[in-house]
Amino acid sequence: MDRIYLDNAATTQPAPEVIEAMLSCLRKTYGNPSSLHSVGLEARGLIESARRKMAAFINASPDEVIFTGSGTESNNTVIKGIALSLQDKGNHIISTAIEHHAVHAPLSFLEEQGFKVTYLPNDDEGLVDPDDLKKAISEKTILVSVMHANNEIGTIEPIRELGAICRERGIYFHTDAVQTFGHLPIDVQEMNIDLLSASAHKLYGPKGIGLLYARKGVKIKPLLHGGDQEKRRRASTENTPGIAGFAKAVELAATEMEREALRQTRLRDRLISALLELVPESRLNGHPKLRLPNNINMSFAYVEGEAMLLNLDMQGISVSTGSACTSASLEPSHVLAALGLTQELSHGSLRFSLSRSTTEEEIEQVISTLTPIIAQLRAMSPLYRKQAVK
Amino acid sequence: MDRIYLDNAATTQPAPEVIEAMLSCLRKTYGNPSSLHSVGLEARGLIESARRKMAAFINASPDEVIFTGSGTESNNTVIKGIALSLQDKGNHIISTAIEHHAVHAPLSFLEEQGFKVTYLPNDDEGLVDPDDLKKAISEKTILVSVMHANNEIGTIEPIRELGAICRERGIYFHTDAVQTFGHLPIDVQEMNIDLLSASAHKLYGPKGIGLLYARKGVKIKPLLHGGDQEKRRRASTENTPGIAGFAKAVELAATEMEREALRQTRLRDRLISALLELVPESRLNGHPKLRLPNNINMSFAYVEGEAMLLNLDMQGISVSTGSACTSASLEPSHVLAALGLTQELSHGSLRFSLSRSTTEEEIEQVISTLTPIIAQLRAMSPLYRKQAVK
Amino acid sequence: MWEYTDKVMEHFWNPRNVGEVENPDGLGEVGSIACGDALRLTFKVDENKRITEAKFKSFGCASAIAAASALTEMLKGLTVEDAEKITNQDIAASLGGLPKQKMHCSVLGEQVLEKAIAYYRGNPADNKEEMICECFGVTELEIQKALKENN
Ligand SMILES: Cc1ncc(COP(=O)(O)O)c(C=O)c1O
Ligand SMILES: Cc1ncc(COP(=O)(O)O)c(C=O)c1O
Ligand code: FES
Ligand code: FES
Repeated sequence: MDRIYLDNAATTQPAPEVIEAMLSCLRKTYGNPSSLHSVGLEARGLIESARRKMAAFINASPDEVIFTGSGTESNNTVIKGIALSLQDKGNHIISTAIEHHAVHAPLSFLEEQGFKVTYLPNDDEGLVDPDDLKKAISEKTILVSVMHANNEIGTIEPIRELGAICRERGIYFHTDAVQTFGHLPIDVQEMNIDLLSASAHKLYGPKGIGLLYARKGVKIKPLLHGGDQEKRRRASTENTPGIAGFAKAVELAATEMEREALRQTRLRDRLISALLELVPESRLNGHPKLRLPNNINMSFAYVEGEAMLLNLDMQGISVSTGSACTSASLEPSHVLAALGLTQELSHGSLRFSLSRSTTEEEIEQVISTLTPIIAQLRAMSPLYRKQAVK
Repeated sequence: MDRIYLDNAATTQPAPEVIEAMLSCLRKTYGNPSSLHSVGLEARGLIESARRKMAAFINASPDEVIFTGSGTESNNTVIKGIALSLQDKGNHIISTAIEHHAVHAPLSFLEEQGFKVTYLPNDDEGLVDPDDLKKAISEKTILVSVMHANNEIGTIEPIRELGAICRERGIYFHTDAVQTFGHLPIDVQEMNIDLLSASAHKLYGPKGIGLLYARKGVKIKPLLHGGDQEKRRRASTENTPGIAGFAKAVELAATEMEREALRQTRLRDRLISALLELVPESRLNGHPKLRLPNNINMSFAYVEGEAMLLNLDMQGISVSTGSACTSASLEPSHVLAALGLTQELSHGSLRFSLSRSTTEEEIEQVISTLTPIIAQLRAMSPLYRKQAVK
Repeated sequence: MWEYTDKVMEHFWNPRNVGEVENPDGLGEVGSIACGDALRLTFKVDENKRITEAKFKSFGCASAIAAASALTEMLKGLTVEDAEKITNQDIAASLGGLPKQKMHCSVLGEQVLEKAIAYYRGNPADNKEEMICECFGVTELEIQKALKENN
């Protein structure tokens, strides 16, 4: 049996076309894009054509697209770069409780340096309220950063409204679109986005290449200082094979994104309703509708995430969990906590994230494999017994 | 005729074995190394085995090896990370006049923030004097950064002596080894190195992957804040294919480095002596002996670098120049200036950098191609004519 | 992420002695709110004060399950006095070691054993029934102590 890979929110398998594009670049377009000779010019050409593709994909202009080394680097560049360039204007940043660590960690770093951060709350399905943003904005606010969709629970935030509020107040608006880029349509003009982060490996592209969109005129200091690459906004010899792969991934997304969103939504909803029906005391985490097409996050009371994960893995199914036991810090998911889940339910959570290759058969296989695993683990759980006798 | 690529100091063509290793990783080891299931564990295994290889190669322990996104990122991490973690101890950093922009630019950034930087001078062959370092050290010195070998002129600095001075004074010593890693033997213990930067694409590895060696106990704040990767010293989903390619490049280097250094030194010296002999008013820049095996940097009076470069390119030979005309900033090379070269000679400089695939025939081809080009350009040069009638 | 030994995984896949001993002589429960795991141990003792039967229930990760499973195997045939000497390091060692961050899962085993023995000796007050809601599990200090001992 082939492995059923349902951890695509963590990372995807590069598409064959992406690998092909990288291979061709590694073999033929090996020059340094800063070199003046024809080998260098070819590499330069590859990058600029990729940049145009990226720009068109989100309705930006090529000048506004900066290639980085990861989604994390894009987020760090925005958060620290804006803080540094606008510190004379103010020291207040607004974000949310459910951002990825790649936003929270640089924000904590800034807090150590004396910046103030307001973390907007969310409702129990993970939605941020634009009215809360309005209230949080002060004279000193220099940046608002709200993710497009959450990586754990899949909830899609009202970016356009949030962006409009910032635009009106003249405050830069950043969105971490790492989970949506290539999966949901993005139009930076229409959605009032000033800064946006993306990472190729979440859309069947290679790892180690990210994108930062920065609207023309946005003042931002670079994070990597050095050579003149990326118009001095990001030094380092450009990762041409990575860029070639990223561009190919975007090309694929442009043609199949819409179709895939519909298809995966159907599979997603089938998995959710089957598990809710078959497993007593289970619940869906996140919003039922305003949700990434490929994200299912559920909690199963009385069982522990890691135990379910390893049992599924044994049977050839890869998923992830919000359980503390699986994180290096042993802290339970801050996102599930922000939904108001008890520690116990948060410990019993699993995330299934689908891909362009996920099939109906695979979904059925997951349903029939997971149900007995949960029953068996519950039989072993001291919590379940108590609950049962109550 | 095949193209003769002599710009390997800018970047190298990935070795076929490197491409193979990346390909296999892209196809099979696609998991996120932080994932707990077996797809993730496989990726984790790949990274840790690569890390052990890197560590063994420079006589470090695996824990001391951090993967980054580029040589530039490694340098930025060291310079800003040490500054941040030791700012209470002092605000003085020592470096040299001939470092790469990836060292100078973060240093300038720190100078804007109030740090003081001393740039050690060098002799007219590019060598830094350890006595100058001794004199420059003060109570407030927290970091010394001197490159292992210079990327333009190839001069190899006395790292072991410089490191010993720092070790004795209890000051962290960093070396930018981007040009030497995989080309010259490096032993971080014996050479008294606390921190070291390298970049895979300079040794037939892929672009977009770098290495930072940080001796155990060295206090350094991360540049990329986010997830728990690289023991919290560098957040971002790991670039597994890049790491796989880098590891393969190091494996190759370990077997062929010594042999190649001898072979390329022979080719290098042939090219130097032939051009010195055949082209009047030409000179070698940098040290004649303490020099990268693959680096030739020469100035040809009365002609302009870009013109030579384009003529060579036309005839299938890729080289680079220190000429202002070829840099985005139009500033002449700061390295050639630091050797005391006149602007004019600096404008007439070319750099040839050899590789494992460079052949004797290619070198002869360069000699016979370049000589008439220079003659022809000189015939066109107002400076030359003047000189001639004098 | 974790490097589990084969022994850990073997116990995880085939946990021994899952369940509860009827009319137990020893009974203990611990729960660590910090990482959400809970463990219940019951055992039976014969006239020679030898443990004849030990069973566990666990809500926890693979290490927690494996540690509990290994503990129940170790207990069988021991006198209560000997059982008392078992430390979390003994449990971890019997599994061929645990990842550093997971050592506390074996601490749970040591803790639950202490409680079960206390119960056996007539101090059932040590066992509050409402675990999880009342955090009387492994403290940070104990975990740190265990980590130090294991370095
Ligand atoms: C929402 C979100 N932001 C940022 C990141 C970081 O991206 P990368 O690991 O490519 O740096 C991720 C994924 O890891 C993510 O899901
Ligand atoms: C000496 C030196 N340091 C740093 C770098 C920067 O490396 P990268 O372009 O991989 O960031 C280079 C090459 O570009 C170099 O030659
Ligand atoms: S039970 Fe939580 S880490 Fe072991
Ligand atoms: S002569 Fe044109 S830039 Fe120097």
